[in-house]
Amino acid sequence: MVIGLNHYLILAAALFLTGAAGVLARRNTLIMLMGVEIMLCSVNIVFAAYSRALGDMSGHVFVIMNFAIAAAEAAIGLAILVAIYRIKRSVNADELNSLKE
Amino acid sequence: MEAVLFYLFGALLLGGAIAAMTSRSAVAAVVWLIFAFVNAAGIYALLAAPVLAILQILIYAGAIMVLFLFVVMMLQGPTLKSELKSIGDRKWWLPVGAVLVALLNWMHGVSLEGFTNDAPAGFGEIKGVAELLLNKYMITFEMISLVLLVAIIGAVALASNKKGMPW
Amino acid sequence: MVVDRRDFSVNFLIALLITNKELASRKYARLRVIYIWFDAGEAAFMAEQFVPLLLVISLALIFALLFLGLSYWLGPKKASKLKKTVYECGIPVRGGIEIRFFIRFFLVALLFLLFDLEAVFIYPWAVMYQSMLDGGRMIFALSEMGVFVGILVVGLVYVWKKGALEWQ
Amino acid sequence: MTANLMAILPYLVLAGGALLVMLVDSFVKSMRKDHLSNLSLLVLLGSLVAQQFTQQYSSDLFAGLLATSKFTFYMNTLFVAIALLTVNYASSLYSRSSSFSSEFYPLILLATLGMCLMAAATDMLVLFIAIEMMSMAVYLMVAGNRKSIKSVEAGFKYLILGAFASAILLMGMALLYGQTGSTLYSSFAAVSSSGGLMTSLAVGLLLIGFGFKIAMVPFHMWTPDVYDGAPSHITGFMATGVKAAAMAAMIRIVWVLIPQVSVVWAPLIGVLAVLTMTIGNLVALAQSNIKRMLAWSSIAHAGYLLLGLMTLLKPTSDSAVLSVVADNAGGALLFYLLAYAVMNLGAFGIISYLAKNRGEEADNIERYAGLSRTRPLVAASLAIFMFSLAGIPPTIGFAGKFYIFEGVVKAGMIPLAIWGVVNSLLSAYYYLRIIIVMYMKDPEESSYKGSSWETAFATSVLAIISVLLGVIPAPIRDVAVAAFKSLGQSG
Repeated sequence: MVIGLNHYLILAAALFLTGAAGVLARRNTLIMLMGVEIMLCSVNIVFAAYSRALGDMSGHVFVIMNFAIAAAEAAIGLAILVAIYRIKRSVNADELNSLKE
Repeated sequence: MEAVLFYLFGALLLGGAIAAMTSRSAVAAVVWLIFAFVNAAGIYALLAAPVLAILQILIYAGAIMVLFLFVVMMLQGPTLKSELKSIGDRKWWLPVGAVLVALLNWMHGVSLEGFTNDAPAGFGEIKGVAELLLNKYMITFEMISLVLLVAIIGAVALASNKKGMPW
Repeated sequence: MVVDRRDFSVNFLIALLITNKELASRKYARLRVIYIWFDAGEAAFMAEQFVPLLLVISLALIFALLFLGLSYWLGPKKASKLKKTVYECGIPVRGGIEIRFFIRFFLVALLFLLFDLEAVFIYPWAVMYQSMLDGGRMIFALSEMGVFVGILVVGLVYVWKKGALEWQ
Repeated sequence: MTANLMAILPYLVLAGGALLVMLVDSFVKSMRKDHLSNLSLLVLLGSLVAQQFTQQYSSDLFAGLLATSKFTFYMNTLFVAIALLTVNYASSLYSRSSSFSSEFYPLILLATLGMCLMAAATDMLVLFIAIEMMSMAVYLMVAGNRKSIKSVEAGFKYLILGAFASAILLMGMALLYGQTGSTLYSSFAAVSSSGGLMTSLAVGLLLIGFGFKIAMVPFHMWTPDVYDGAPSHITGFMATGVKAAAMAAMIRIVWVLIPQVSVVWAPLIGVLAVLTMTIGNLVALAQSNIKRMLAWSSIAHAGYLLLGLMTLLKPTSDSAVLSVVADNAGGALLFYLLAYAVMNLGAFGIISYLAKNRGEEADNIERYAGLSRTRPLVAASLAIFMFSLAGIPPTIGFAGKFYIFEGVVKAGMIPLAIWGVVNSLLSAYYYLRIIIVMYMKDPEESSYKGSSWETAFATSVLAIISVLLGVIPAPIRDVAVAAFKSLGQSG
């Protein structure tokens, strides 16, 4: 029972799909944002795993940058959600329909 | 030992993520996600990346998810009424399932062997990250502060309570 | 079976329980099995410095679950209508369970998150600073961090002057 | 180090300018907010001037993380010009509107910086941070009118799908990093000739990620809603700037990975190009909202761009003769980005000009009735832009399409070229409908009337440019070819 690169890649792929499914299928905008966070987390695992396999640390730098970007993205997303809520009193994606014809 | 830890952390991480994505209540989703991200830190530790493990807990579990929890509490009750009946669109589960099946199929032929190399000495330590970040990737180091600046402007633009705004 | 003293993680576990001499005796054969099991993947296992941490966490978890389970199992359970209500300082509960925060808290939390990230990037710089000084690159090190912090200071000034930090 | 800093002077001007605008906004209290827009215009002009002076420093910078060349010079000039026009539109819009948002100015400067860095990046990490810098600023600009539910909703929609696309793009980058062991583009060449399944997957994910940004079918779902919800001047910025930046980054990355892309993905790109232009044009036929119509038309134009990209992939299999074809195809692609920017910015400028104040957009096509009588100059400009978008000579749109289709024919893909031309004819119907409404119908009480001369002036200049470059496109086209050539031989 030795753990190698492909184990991590498969874990990351499953995680990525979980996050993607959440973004696509859920109607709760907050959970959709969380889905994006899961996807980014899975990418980070891929970077870390390759970094370990290659013995090269630039993957780690990439991951740290991703942390910052994920945080900034979450911050902006939540700020926009709060702005929506102030007008509409709802964060349900089905009720965000002012753009339909 | 490593295998045990990998399967433990991996299962908890994946389980936490799935639980978060399928829970009806947003509060529960946040708590599950915090749980999942703590386990992701364990995965980083297994990958000989202690710095990432610490930062994962510090940033994701500590800051981002707390902000999420904050907004969840601020914006709504535990559950959306429309999601009581079924969580989400059924039609999306199909393509995701198809990709999953393709992945499993591909996994079938994949060799599951260990890492062929040992990590070099000093791998994953803060010193190495700092070396790269401040020398080779110097320009991205400055760029990221501009990205944070954009987010700060956004926070002020969207969330500050300018005069005349109720609540 | 010889106990490898170099292995910190295993010794940590054993030191909690017994001495090496005892381990060698037949009486503790079962512990040896645990030891061998720990040893199996050790060659490829890079992060052994985390094992003590893991042990502490799992001990905490086991004890917490143990006592929770015990109190659930042993404690008397008599449900009544009053008991099922939410406890709110003894006053009858009013309104829903959603808690509404004032928007100011959100803005502060948002800004905290963003400025918190700054610290993440300052930390590697602090680690590198001494070796950069030794390499005669002080100006470089200082200007690099100066620009980084300077940009975010402009952000802080902006936030401040825009009145986002005012609490009225 | 000094040479490095000198070479990125235009970028430094933009970054410093954004900080300066923020400081001025913090400390200078003034009733009229013109000073911010004037300062932003000054910063953008400064960046343009700095471009001119730093061409001599063309090289790889910062250990290969950035590369400036004629290509970045061309693209940066385009981005900065787009930003200049957008600031112009915004300042006249804000000066007559009650609610004013000063956050727009630093955001557009930072978004422009992100675009410029996207074109200059030769490293995946730099590219990703640049994309995020641009995208986040644009999300916020779209949601900028926070009292209008449409604007905020569009902002969220764009954010969630943009973040989704970024995650996919990032996954592609991670896999590519794993295959090459480096984040530098220059290391891709080694793997791209011998790449296996994993590299193909990585490239596919990258294409999906970029496909979202340029609104490629089937990743176009967000486009109509977001373009409709955003304030018009920002829609113009998105439609032209974001698309051009994503295309520039895509050209750069694809150009290094050509063997890999062309073997596995080129046929698929061809199919997607056809689908993109056809669906875009067909749905645009049915729109009664001009912003939604232009959104679908922008999807169709993404299809033409993909067609150009496709020709780029085809001919590199052998000799030098074919590489000339590639240069011309690449030049055509860059020229098309410029042409698209000119005509689309003009059209959105006029929509923004006709809006009474923020939040109330001039988007109903019926209410353009009789514009030729109330505002003859504006109506004439809009007519020129519509002719140009439809690709009718002698306009810049025609020249752009001509070069693209010429490349397609030369690469031996004649059915694709024919299909492109058929699509252009199809699109003429909905573009010309607006001209008919403007010129054939009488003005009504509800018809739009604009009021600011700055925007009218800027759009007339754009109209003149689009005719002028339509008549003599060759000089600019040569510049575009030279710019493309400066990317060097593909791996």
